[in-house]
Amino acid sequence: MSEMKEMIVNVVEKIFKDKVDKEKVDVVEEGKWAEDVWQVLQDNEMLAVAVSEENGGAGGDLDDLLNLYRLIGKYAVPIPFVETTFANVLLEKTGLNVTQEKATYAVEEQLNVSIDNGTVSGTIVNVPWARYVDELVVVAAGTSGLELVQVSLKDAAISPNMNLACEPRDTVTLVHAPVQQQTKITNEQLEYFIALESAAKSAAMSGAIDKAYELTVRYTKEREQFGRPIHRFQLVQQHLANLAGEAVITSSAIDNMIASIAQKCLQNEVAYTRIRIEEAAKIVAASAHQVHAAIGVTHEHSLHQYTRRLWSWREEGAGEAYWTKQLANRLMEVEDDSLWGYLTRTEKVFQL
Amino acid sequence: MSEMKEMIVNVVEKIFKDKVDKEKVDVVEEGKWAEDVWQVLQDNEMLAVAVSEENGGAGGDLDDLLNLYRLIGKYAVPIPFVETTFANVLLEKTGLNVTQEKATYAVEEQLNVSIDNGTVSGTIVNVPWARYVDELVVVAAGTSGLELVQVSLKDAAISPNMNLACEPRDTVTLVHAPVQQQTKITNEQLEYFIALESAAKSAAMSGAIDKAYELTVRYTKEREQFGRPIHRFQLVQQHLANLAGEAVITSSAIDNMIASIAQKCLQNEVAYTRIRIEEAAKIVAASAHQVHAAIGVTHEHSLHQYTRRLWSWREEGAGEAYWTKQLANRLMEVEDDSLWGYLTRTEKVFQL
Amino acid sequence: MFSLPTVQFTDEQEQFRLEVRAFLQEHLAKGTFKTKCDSWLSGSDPAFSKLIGEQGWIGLTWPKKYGGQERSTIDRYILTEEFLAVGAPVAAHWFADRQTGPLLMRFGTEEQREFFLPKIVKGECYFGIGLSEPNSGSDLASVKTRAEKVDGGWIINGSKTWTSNAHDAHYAVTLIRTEPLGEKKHDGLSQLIIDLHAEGVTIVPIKYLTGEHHFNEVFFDNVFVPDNMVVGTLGNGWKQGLAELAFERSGPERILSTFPLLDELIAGLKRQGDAAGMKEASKVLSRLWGLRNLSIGVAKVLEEGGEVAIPAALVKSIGTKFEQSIPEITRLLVRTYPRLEAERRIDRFMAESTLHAPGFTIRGGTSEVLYGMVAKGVVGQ
Amino acid sequence: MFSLPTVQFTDEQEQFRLEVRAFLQEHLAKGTFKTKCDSWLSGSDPAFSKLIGEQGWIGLTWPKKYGGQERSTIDRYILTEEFLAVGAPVAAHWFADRQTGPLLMRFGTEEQREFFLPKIVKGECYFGIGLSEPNSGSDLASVKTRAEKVDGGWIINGSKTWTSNAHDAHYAVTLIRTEPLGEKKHDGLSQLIIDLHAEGVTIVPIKYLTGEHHFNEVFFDNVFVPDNMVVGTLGNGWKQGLAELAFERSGPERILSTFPLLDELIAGLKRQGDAAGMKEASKVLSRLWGLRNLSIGVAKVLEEGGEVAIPAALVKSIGTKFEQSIPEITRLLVRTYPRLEAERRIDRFMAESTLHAPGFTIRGGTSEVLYGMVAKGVVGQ
Repeated sequence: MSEMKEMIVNVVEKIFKDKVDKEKVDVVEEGKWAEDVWQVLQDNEMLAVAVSEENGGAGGDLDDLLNLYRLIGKYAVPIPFVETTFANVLLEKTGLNVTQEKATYAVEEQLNVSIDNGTVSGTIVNVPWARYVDELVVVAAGTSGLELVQVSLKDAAISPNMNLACEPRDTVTLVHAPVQQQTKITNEQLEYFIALESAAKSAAMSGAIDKAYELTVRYTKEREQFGRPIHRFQLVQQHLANLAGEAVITSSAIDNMIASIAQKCLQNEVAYTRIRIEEAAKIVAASAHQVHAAIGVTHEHSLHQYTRRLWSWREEGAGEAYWTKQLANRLMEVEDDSLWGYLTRTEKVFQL
Repeated sequence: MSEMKEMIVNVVEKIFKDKVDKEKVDVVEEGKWAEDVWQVLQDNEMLAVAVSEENGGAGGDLDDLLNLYRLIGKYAVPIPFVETTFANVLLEKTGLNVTQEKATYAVEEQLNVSIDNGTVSGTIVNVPWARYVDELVVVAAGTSGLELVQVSLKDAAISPNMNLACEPRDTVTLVHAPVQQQTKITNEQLEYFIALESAAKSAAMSGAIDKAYELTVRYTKEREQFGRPIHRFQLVQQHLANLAGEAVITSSAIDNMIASIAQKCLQNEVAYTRIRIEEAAKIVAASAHQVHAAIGVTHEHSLHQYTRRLWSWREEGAGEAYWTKQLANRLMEVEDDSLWGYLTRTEKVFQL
Repeated sequence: MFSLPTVQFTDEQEQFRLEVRAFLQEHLAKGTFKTKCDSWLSGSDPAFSKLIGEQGWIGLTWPKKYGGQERSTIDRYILTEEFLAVGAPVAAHWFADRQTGPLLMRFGTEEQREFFLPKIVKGECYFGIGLSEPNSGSDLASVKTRAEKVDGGWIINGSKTWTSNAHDAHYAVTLIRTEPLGEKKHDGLSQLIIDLHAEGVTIVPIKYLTGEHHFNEVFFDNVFVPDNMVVGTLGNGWKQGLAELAFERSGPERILSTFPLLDELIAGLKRQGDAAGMKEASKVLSRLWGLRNLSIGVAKVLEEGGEVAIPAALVKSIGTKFEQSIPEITRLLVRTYPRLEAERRIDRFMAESTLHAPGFTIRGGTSEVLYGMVAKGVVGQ
Repeated sequence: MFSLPTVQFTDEQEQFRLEVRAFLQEHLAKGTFKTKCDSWLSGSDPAFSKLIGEQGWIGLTWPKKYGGQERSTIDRYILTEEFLAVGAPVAAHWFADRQTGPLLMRFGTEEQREFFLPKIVKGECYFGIGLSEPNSGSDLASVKTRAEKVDGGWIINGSKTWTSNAHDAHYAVTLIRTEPLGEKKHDGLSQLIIDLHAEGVTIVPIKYLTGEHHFNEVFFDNVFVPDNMVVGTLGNGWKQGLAELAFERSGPERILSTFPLLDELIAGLKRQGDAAGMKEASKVLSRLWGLRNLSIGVAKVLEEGGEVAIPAALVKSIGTKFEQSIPEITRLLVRTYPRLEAERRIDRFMAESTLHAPGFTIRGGTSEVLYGMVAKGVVGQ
């Protein structure tokens, strides 16, 4: 990371350390809105980090944003930061105007949303934070292909729902909702957005993995059993080694994925990362809970704020099933005669 | 087991304990024939345990035989005991005459062996012990369906080969070899024979698992590291618990499978057992070797005589791929509305 | 090696299974209960427990003079399997049926049996288990709760934690220090039955990570327990408690806690005609079958009074890993969106299984403790 | 958390990779060597090592004055990857290149460097490692082999075991007790280079479970070692030895030992058009990618002189499990009949991988030892 990028990450991490603690996450999970967290990010102009300067942003890159998403996972940050910033990425990448409002998005292969005569109709499930935000950026089927559309959620019926981490995942019903802005996109663009969104979730998951690992290391130092700190027991050491391994591998995977995205060459890196992180999420959640034992499954302890996010996020966006299929298709089609040649190729694929 | 059955098992176990040690297995793996082991089994009439009394056998059942096959694995017995006795099961179950000679068999779904005008032609790979035995019982394609055929291996060209455990697995080429005896069999009978053969391999594997487990327990008591017996280390205890678990589950699986076969109801038990035992073989071989560390991968130690058999046998006959496909097909077709109903059903399927 | 018997169900047993199943299906259809994963811990429903009591299905194996049916352990095994397979809410009477009854049968006084057992079988008297204490963790013998002898009984001070369903229960069987801590911490402990509605008892909920209330911390502040509520021999509480463990560790509840999800997975794969997925799922059945043989074998030996501490610990350690694996396998074979309030059963079962899974390998003896126990056992053989 | 750098290969590095690959493919086609799994341990071929030496590919990173190329650690990483991916027989010069050279560069005398390094880079001088002793197991510091000071050198008595390729090697770097055992067993140990053809040295093969000869026990009976064969500081042998370990544990040889089998698996699935199988296999690639990033990141930090003991231990413990998993995954996706002499490559690679796999998590530090090391490291951070 450049110094500039590191500074941004440090500023935001400091904000989260100050503003987001266990109790904050608890009250948001119970249905409150964390205005103070939102406000301080807005005051620090962190909501437009990746928006270009001519659009009033800080002119940062996708990689700044992805590094910030790690912090969302690491502090279980209970506001639609990913959603708002990613909605703006979608808007800006397709030449639309960015929004200053709170926003969310729905980008999937199969959406039952259609656009007709300047209005949008359809029902979308699991829209993050819909009830709290103003704008929705969504991919809709137009009469002659895909369109990226922005609609106001004031024009939508919203039925609240949530994921395992009690994050809002609402059902949004649009009936002839007026389009705010729209533009055609290609199938390749949609695929690219799906990949970016999957990368964003991976980054957030990696942050939650880091935190679960850290909490566990700390616990093994504090907790004693049979007269000695539990990190002295070989079976606990095995858990710690497994956790450290998953943490360092996922963290390095994210670094490498971000580097690939920054170079606009995200051949298979998003796929590898997401698949590996879902596997890591399983191992880390299981090991962290096993070491924490009974105390870790109480609501009072903070561990579950991270493990429940891991269990939720791994099911959101393009995940293992999507990516193994993509990889399998590519492997079937490559003309290299050897796997090694394919793996070490550095050809660039997405050039958007 | 009845007392009679237990007695047979005890007699044979005593023979193997006396006659089959590490050195014996070593020399056979190097290409010798263990005449003394063969002879003592013959003298004790153990080669015809499951042959009916009217055919000159002891009138035992399949379950006696399967329990003896466990011992073949447990002592890495290097003679074609399974092959000869199972060839006779095939002959007797189809109404043919049993053979007094050493024999082997080839029972698979896809065999390139055909029968025509009283002669048999084709090439069969991986025929166990072919070079040492006299008779081959094989499924061949006749002009109007499947036939079970006996040919003399004197009439065959045999090219020696071996599995990972250095057991003979030869290529047998038959060119118009004269049929000794033959009979038509149905597809259902072939399926039943394939299942029985798979069950036989499972039984043998379970014996090798027991031995690998026993060797490991013994080693953890004898071996010291950092000043104490290694069974005192938690990570070794974890290995021991895993090994004990696999050993007891596979042993109990074999008991239950044998009970089902004895009741001529082998609905899914052969499939479940074989799949589970292949999994156990993996876990047991890995854990046993890990505990034994360097000493266990030397030729001098006996552990590999059991682990190499596990790695070899799991690839022989109808294995995981065959049985998961069978189970999946059955699950797709059952009319029970619930899995639990299906699992607890006791309907009998094979009634041969 | 341990050798366990194989069990072939009799026709009567098959019949009993179908009878239980029909009853449960009827009540499921009626809406008396809703299928739930891990229902034996998280599905407390006193009304349902009373219904089960009316069927004679609590204390099934107990003597008739206490209201039991004198049926076999295998019958009880079948009954339990049917409850769990359909995820019935049996948590309220669970511990009284599984642990308290057998304990009283083995160590209790006739007075205790006559007083408690008939109430338990009716599904009207529930028990909590007061074993763990704050900070005791796996070191269960580090008991600090103490009893002081007074005239006619004992005065209890201290606290117990992780007591499942204490808030629904009437009594708790507790392990209490009745003699001062000596050289061996396992000595001087006794089992006392404490009335959870007695003066000085405070029950404080411990919220599960879902926010649900299953566990409690129970505080004792000068609680009087009469002498006739001591179970078995004073000072022998640790050994008496150990004897229960094989029962606690080897039952179908260590294998089937997430079975409703597996059922739903197979149904989904069948609907989708997903042959490759079904092949993967069939491996799970093979594991289930292996564990079930083992668990039933242990039940049979227990009935005959045999020693099965090691295989029971293996059922627990391997079975609970199996239960945990179901949601992880499911999510790789079908797309789910886990949600506790989901309409799709598979989403709801995924949520219940995923959120409850961490506890499986902790409650009733962590896997780590069990490995050590098994290893010591097999090395000593 | 540890933070490791990401490495983007330069165009020159990509070019170098292709150059190495073309060379290896040419010799593979010519029959100079045959692809083999675990070839860095079991593929000793002095003729091939000489060929590699001629290319300038031994001691690639070493100073030119010793015959090296002064290339970067990343270049060496690429070279090693290419060797392993194609299973080239690099075992003969392996330890000299990986361990002895760096050791001498760091601790050796100028005389030692000038004497040994130019021979090593030519592929004509091989080293064994004399670390383990009979019964030492994971307790590597329990060294009994002792050196007695005599005029002009040392007299060595004792034995070393598990010395790979000692029968092909010219020298061994050994860890020897040069001072009597004191309070701390790690003190008083020194590293000495022993000429394996010296009088009093006996090399006895230890047959691998396949019957193959890779390992040896090496006996020293009053072997004279001149003073100038002491490496580094007397009594500092343990610490010097530890410094090598991060190099030894974090390379691609902890990830790619069974790569030829994976390659063959993917090719087989492609031929069969098995989409479901390919989906499974693609997960393996994801794991490989994760490990490779980690391993390259460690190589980069090592080059910069940074501290990477913990991530290096993680590459070893997770990477070797990965290597072991390849045959187990393969057999579930395609039918194989493993045989060392098989004609079908996949059968042969299965045999090699399966039979060698047990050693992966034992050699160079067992997984159990590594877990403890990592845990101590992360708790101390």
